[in-house]
Amino acid sequence: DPAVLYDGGGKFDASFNESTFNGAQRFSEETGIGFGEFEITTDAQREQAMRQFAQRGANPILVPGFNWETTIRTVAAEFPDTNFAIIDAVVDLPNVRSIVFKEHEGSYLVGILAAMASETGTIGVVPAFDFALLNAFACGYKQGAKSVNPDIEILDTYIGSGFDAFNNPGGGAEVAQSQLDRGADVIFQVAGGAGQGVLQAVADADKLGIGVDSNQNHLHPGNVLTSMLKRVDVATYNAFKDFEDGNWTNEIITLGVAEEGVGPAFDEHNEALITDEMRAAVDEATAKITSGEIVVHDFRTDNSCPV
Amino acid sequence: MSARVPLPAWVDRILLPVLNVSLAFLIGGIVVLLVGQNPLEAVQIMLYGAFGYGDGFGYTLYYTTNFIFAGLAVSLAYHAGLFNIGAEGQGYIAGLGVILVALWLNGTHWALMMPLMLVAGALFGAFWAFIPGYLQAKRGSHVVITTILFNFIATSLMSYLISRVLKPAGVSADESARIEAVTRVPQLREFIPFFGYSPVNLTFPLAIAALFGVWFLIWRTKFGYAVRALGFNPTAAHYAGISNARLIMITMALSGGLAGLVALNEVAGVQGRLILNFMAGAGFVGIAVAFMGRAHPIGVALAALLFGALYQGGQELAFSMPAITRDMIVTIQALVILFTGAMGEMLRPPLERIFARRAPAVARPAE
Amino acid sequence: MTYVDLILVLDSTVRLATPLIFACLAGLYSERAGIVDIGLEGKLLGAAFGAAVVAAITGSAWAGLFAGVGVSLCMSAIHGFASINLRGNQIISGVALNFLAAGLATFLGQSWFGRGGNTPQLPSGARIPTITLPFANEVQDVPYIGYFYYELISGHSILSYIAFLIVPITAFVLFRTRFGLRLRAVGENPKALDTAGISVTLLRYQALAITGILVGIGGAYLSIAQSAGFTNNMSAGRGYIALAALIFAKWRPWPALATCLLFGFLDALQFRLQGVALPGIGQVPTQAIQALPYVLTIILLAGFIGRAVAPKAAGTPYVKER
Amino acid sequence: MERVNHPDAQRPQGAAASAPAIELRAINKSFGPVHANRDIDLSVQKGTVHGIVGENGAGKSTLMSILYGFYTADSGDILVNGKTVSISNSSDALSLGIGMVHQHFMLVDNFTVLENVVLGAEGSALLGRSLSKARSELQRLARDYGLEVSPDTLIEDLSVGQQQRVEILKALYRGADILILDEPTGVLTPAEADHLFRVLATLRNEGKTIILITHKLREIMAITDAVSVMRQGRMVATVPTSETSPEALAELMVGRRVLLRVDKDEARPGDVKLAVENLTVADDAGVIRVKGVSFSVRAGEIVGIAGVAGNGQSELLEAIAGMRRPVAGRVIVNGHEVTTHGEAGAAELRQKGLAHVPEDRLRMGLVTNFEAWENSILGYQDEPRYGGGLALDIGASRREFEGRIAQYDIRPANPRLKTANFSGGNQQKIVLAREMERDPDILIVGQPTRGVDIGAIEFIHNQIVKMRDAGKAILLVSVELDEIRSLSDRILVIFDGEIVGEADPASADEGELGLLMAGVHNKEAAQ
Ligand SMILES: Nc1ncnc2c1ncn2[C@@H]1O[C@H](COP(=O)(O)OP(=O)(O)OP(=O)(O)O)[C@@H](O)[C@H]1O
Ligand SMILES: Nc1ncnc2c1ncn2[C@@H]1O[C@H](COP(=O)(O)OP(=O)(O)OP(=O)(O)O)[C@@H](O)[C@H]1O
Ligand SMILES: [Mg+2]
Ligand SMILES: [Mg+2]
Repeated sequence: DPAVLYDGGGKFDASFNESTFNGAQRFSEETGIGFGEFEITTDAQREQAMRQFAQRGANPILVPGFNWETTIRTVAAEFPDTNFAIIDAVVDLPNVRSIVFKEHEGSYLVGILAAMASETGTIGVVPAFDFALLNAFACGYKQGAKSVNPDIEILDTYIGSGFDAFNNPGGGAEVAQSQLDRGADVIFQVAGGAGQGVLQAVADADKLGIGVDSNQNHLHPGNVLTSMLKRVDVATYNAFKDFEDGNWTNEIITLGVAEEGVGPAFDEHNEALITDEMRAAVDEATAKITSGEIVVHDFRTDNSCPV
Repeated sequence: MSARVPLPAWVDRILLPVLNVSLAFLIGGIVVLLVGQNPLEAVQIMLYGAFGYGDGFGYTLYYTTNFIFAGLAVSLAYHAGLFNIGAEGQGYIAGLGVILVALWLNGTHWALMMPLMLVAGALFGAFWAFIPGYLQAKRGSHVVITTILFNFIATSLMSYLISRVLKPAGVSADESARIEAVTRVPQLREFIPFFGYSPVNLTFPLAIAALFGVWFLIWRTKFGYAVRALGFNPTAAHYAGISNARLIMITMALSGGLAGLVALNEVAGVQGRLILNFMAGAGFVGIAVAFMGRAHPIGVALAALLFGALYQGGQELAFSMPAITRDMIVTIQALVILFTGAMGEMLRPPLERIFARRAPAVARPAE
Repeated sequence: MTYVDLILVLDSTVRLATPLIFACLAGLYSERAGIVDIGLEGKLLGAAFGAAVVAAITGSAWAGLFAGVGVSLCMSAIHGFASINLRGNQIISGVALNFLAAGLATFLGQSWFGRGGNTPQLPSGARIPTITLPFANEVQDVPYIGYFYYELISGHSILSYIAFLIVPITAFVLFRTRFGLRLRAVGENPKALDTAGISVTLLRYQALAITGILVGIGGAYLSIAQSAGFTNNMSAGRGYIALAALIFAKWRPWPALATCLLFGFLDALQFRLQGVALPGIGQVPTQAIQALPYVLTIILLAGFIGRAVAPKAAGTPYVKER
Repeated sequence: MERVNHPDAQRPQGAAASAPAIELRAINKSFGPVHANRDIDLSVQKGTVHGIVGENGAGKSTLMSILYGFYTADSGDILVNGKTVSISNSSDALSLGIGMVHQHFMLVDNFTVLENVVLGAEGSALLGRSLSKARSELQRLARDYGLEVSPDTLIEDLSVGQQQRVEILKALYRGADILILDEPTGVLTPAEADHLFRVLATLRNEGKTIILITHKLREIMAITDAVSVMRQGRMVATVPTSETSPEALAELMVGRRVLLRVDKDEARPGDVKLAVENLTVADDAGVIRVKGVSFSVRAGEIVGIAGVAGNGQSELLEAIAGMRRPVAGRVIVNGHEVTTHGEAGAAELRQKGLAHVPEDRLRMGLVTNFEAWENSILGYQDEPRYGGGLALDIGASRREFEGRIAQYDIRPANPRLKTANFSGGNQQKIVLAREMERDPDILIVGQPTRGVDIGAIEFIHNQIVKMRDAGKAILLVSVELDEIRSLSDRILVIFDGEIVGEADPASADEGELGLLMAGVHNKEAAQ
C-alpha cells in the first residue's frame, strides 16, 4: 500500500499537508486501496517513520514538503526497490519522483486579479512569517499586481516569526485589519491556519480576501476573490494512480501555470466578483507564462524579490 | 487524624512513583479505549518501542539527551532560587554558536570539532541566559519575565539569521548549509551497531557526564554550596560573604550553557545543519523534567528518561495504531506529568495507612 | 503617523490586549492567593476550544462563552486539587495543564469534527457581537472627537468592554472588600489567615474559580469573538505573555491593564512598522521590528520598573505540619 | 526597683470554686516520629494567669496550638468552662473566646495594623465599614489598656515590640476571654515587658484568663498565679507560683541545677581591636539609621550596646560586619580599615578576624534547609581547610562539626539533621559554635539568647565570658537589659541611631538606663 508522511504542520494544516491528505483520500475512495499515514512531532522522526514504512513494505511513499529532502535522500538510497515521491523539492535518485510547483507563477495570476479588483490602489499579502516558500508566493503576487498597475501599493506583513505563526488566527486577523486600515481592499493570505483569521477579518470588513493552496472561495462567498490553488492533491493522487496503473516514473515533475498545477480558482462562489476583463487578463498572462514571454521571478533562486 | 509515619524508603522512592506512572497510564488507557483500541496492546507497543529493540532504545536515549540538558539547566538555576523559563531560547541561540563554528571549520575531524562546537554552543547559550541574569542581579528585573521575553526574541533573531543570512541561495528549505559528515558528532551506532539507525550520538555520554558534573558542582563544590545557600536564603548568603549578584549571573550563565548543549545534540549530532525551531519545545519539557526530578540529577535523569520513552514510545504507538494520533500522545504525556509530578502525593496517605507500623512511632527526644 | 493612524493603532491595541487583560487579571487572582499559574496558556486554549465547540454545535455565542468558562473552571479545579489538596508543585501542575489542553483539544476536535482539531467556521450569529455605542455613527464625522468616539471607543466586542470593566472591579474587590483582604493575606502569609479562623483551602479555591472564569472569557474571546472558530494552539503564547505582564505590573490591577495595553500597543505598532523605513535607520529586518515589543519591555523593566516582589507565599503549598 | 510591677497583689481565690476555664485531658500529639505532647493534663483556673515553662522543644507551643485549633490533637479531650468541646480549627477556638498571640507572629507584613486586626473578623463584606469600626475599637482598646499603635502603619515598618502589640490587639478585638501568649517577651524591652504585664494584670482583673509561656522565670514569679512545667513532651509539674522559686522551676525544667546568674571576674582590657569612627549607616530604604557613631572595643572586654529594638542596632551590626556599606565613617578592625563593605564584604571581615553572631539566626545566620554541618561552615566555606580549589571537603567539615557537637552539647547530636528541625536554643548553639571556634580576635554578637531556654542561656553566657577571658574583643548588642548588665564590662546606650550615654554596669541604675534607652537624655528632663 502507499503511504504518506506529513510535514511538521500536521495533516490538517489547512494547507499543503491537508491537500496531500485529500489527494490520497480521493485515491483511496476511488480505488478502495488504503494508505498508511503518519504525522511527525519532531524532526528526528522523519527518518525513523520513513524507514519504518519502507521496512513494512509500503510503496510508494510520498512526502509533502522540502523538509523531507535530507531524509528521503538517506532512506531512498537504503531501499532501492521502494518508490518514493517528494513534493516541493528535487531529489535526484533513481527511485524518487520529485514534484515541484511554481507557486510564484500562480501567485502572479492571483496578483493580477487582486490589482484589478482593488478600488483603493492598495492591496496586501500576509505570509505567516519570513520563510522562503512563503516569500515566493508573496513575490509572485507582487509581480502580477505590478504588471497591471505599476503604481499599486502592496502591503506585506508577517504575522509572526516562527512556525507558531501558522496557528495564530487572532494575529492573522489583526494583521489583516492593519492592512485594511491602511487602505488595502484585497488581501492574499499565505498563512495556513492563521489565514482563516485573515479571511475572516477581511470578510468582516466586507473587503476581498484571497485563499491559498486549496479552494477557499466557499469560506466567505462574496468576500473571497479567488484562491491560489496549488494542486498538491492532484499531484498526490496522480502519483498513487500512476503506481497503481504501472505508470510510475522517477522523474522531476514541475507543475506551473502551464501544467495547471497552480493558478486561481474560479467557481460559483466568486463568479460575481470576477469580471470578464479579469478573466481575460488572467488568460493572457497564462498564455504568456506558458510561452515563456513572461518569466516570473522565483524568490528562492536568490532570496530576493525584484519588486 | 492519625499520626503520620514516614514511608519506608523503597516505598517512597520506588513504589510510589511506579504507582503514579501506572495511574497515568490507566487514565491514558481509558482514552485509548475510547477510540476503540486495546490499551494493553498500546502499553506493550509503547514499552517495546521505547526499550524493546536497539533502534527504539536509541531514539529514547536521543530524546533523553535533550531533556537531561534542559532539565539540568532549569534545575541548576532553581538551586539558586531562579526560575529559568528560557532554556528553549537559550538552546536555540546556542544552535547558532554550534553552526558558526562547524561551518567555519567545516571538514575538520569531529574529535577536534566536538569540543569546539560544545564550547561554542555552551557560550552562546550562556550568553543568552547571562543577560536575564545580569538584569536580575543588577536591575532587579524578574528573571521569569525576562527569560520568557528572551525566548520570543530568540525566535525572531534566529528566524532572521536562518532565513536571511545562513540560508544558501537556491535551497528551498530555510536552513543553514550542511555540516560535513567528518565534522558532525558521531552517532553511537558507529561504535555500537545495536543502536541501528537511531540518532543517539556521542552527546549522550556527555549528558551522563553532565549529570555527574552538575551533581558534583552543586553538592561537592564551594560554588555549589554558595548557590544552594543563595537559593534557600539570600540574606544568609549575604551574611556569609557571598556576592548574590555575581552568583546569580554566573548561575544563569551556567544554566544557559547547559541548555545550549541541546543544540550540540540536535545541530551537530542529529540534523547536521541549523533548522528553524530545532528545539521543538525541549526547553519547556526541561521545566517539567527538572521539577519532577526535584532538581536532583538522579531525578532529572529518570524524568528525562521517562519523557524520552514517552516521546519514542509515543511515536511507535502513533505509527502502529493509526487511530491514535500524535495529539493523544501529547495527552498521555500530560497525564503522566500530572499524576507523577503535580499529583505525586495523591497515593501517599493510603500507602501510609497500609505501611503504618503497628507499634507507636519511636519518639525522638524532643531535644 | 497621523491622527487617524494613531486611533487605528489604538483600536487594534484594544483588540490585541483584550485576551491578555483577561488572562493577566486571572493570574492576578490566583497569584495573589499564593498559587502560581503557569497554566494560563493551557486554560486559554482549553476555553477557546470549549467555546468554539459549543458555539458551533448550538449556534449560540453565549452558550459557547459559558462552555469556555466551564472548561477553564474544570482546569482550575484540577490545578487546585493538585496544588491545594495534594500540595503538589504548582509549576508542574501548570505545565501539565498546558500539555493537556494542547493534546486534548486537538484530539477531541478531530474526533468530533474531523478537521484535525479545528472547529468549523462559525456563522456570525455564533460569534460574540460587537457593540456600536449610541450616536457613534452620527458623530463619526465630527473632527477628532467624533472619530475618536466612533473608531476607538465604539465598535468593540462586548468582551472587550467587559475586560475593561473587570479592572476597576478587581481593584475594588482586592482593596475594598473583605474577600480581597483575605485573598491578599492568603498569598502573603496563609498562617495569619489560618490562625484568624479562615480556611486557606476554601479561599484558594475561590481565587482559582475566579481565575478560571476570567481566563475562560479570554479564551472564548480568541475563538468566538476575535476569530470564528478554533485553530490548534491558537493561544500562541498569550498565556506566557500575560504572566510576564502580571509580574511587570507587580500584581496590581491597574498597572496590569496598563501593561496589557502596552503589550497590545507595541504589537499593533509592530504590524504597521514592518517594511516601513524608520527615520534615521532606514529599512530594518522585519524580525527586528517583530522583536521590538519584547526588547522595549525589557528596557522598560530594567530601566524603570525595578524589583517586583511576588506575593510571599506564591508557589509554596500551605503546610501546617511537616 | 522591681522590674515587673504588680498593680494588684491579691488573687481571685474565689474563682477556684467554679469550673476551670481550660481543662486538657490526656492530650497526645506527634509530628511524624516526634511525640511532641504525651498524655498532657492541664487545668487553668478562670481569672488567673497561668505560666508554662520548659526547655526549647518541650512541646509548649504545640500544646497551645492544639488548644487554639491550629493543630489537631491525636487524642485527648479539651474542656472549656467545664464543657467538652471540639476545636478543629482556629475559628472554633475564636468562637469559644480563646485568643492566641503566637511565638512567631501571624501578621501579614505588607498590611497595615488595622487590616491585620480586622483580618478574619471583618463583619461586613465591604472593607470600609469594618475598618472604620475597627479604628474606633482600637482607640478604645488603646485607651483602656494603653496599647497605642498607629493604625495605618504597615507591619513591616513596626518594631517587633509594636508588632506584638498588634497581636494582642488582634486577640482583644475578637473579644477573647482566654488569652494565650507564647513567649511574648522574647523580643520586648524591659519597659515594653513591664507595660505588657500591666496590661495582663488589667485583663486578669477584668476576669479574663491568661496562659503565658516564657523562658524568663522572673516573669513567671512576678505575674503568674500558677505555673506548669513541661519536659520532653510531658507535663512534669503544676504548682502555685507562691510555693515555688526560680531555682526550683529551673531544676524541674532541665533536670539539673542551673546557675541563674553570670559569674565573671574583672575585665583586663588590652589594645583596641575594633574601632568605629563617625559611622553613619542607612537602611535599605535609604533612611539614616546610625548617625555618626564612634566607639571602640578593646581586647578582653565586653562592650554592651543597650537600646530598644529598632534604634539602629541592626544597621550598626551589619555595617561593622561588612554587610552594609556605611554612608560615612570608618570601621577599623585589628588596625586595618575595612574597604569592601557591601556585596561580599562579610568575607573580608572574617578574614580580618571578626566573627559575627547575627541578631536573627533564622533569617541571617542559618540556612534552615541546610543540614547542620553545612551551616557550621557558613561564611567560612572558602577556607582551605574545607577543601582545596573548587571542591568542598565534606568529610573534613563534618568531622569538625562532630567535635563541636560534643563541645557545645548540641542536641540531637546528628550533624546531618536539617537545621530547621533543631530547637531554637540548639540552632543558636550551632551559630555560636561556628563563630566562636574560629578563634576570632573580635566577636560581635546580636541578641545571643533570644527565645532560648534557661539551660542554653546559662551555657551561652558562659561561652561569651570565656571568650572575653581569652582576650577577645566582644561587642554585645541585646535588648535584654538584664543580659547586657550581667555580661558587659561597659555599656553604651543607643537611641535613634546615636550613642546617648555610657554606663558602668556595676553602678548603673536600671531606671536611669531605661530612661536613656527611651531617649530621655538627662535626669532633670525625666523628672
Ligand atoms: N510543625 C511541626 N512539624 C513537625 N514537628 C514539629 C512542628 N512543630 C513542632 N514540632 C516538633 O515538636 C516538638 C515540640 O515543639 P514545640 O514547638 O511545641 O516546642 P516549644 O516547647 O514551644 O519550644 P520553644 O521553647 O523552643 O518554643 C519539637 O521538638 C519539634 O520537633
Ligand atoms: N517542620 C518541623 N519539623 C521538625 N521540627 C520543627 C519543625 N518546625 C519547627 N520545628 C521545631 O519545633 C520547635 C519549636 O519550634 P518553634 O518554631 O515554635 O520555635 P523555635 O524553633 O524554638 O524558635 P524560637 O527561637 O523562636 O524559640 C523547634 O525545635 C523547631 O526547630
Ligand atoms: Mg514554642
Ligand atoms: Mg521557640
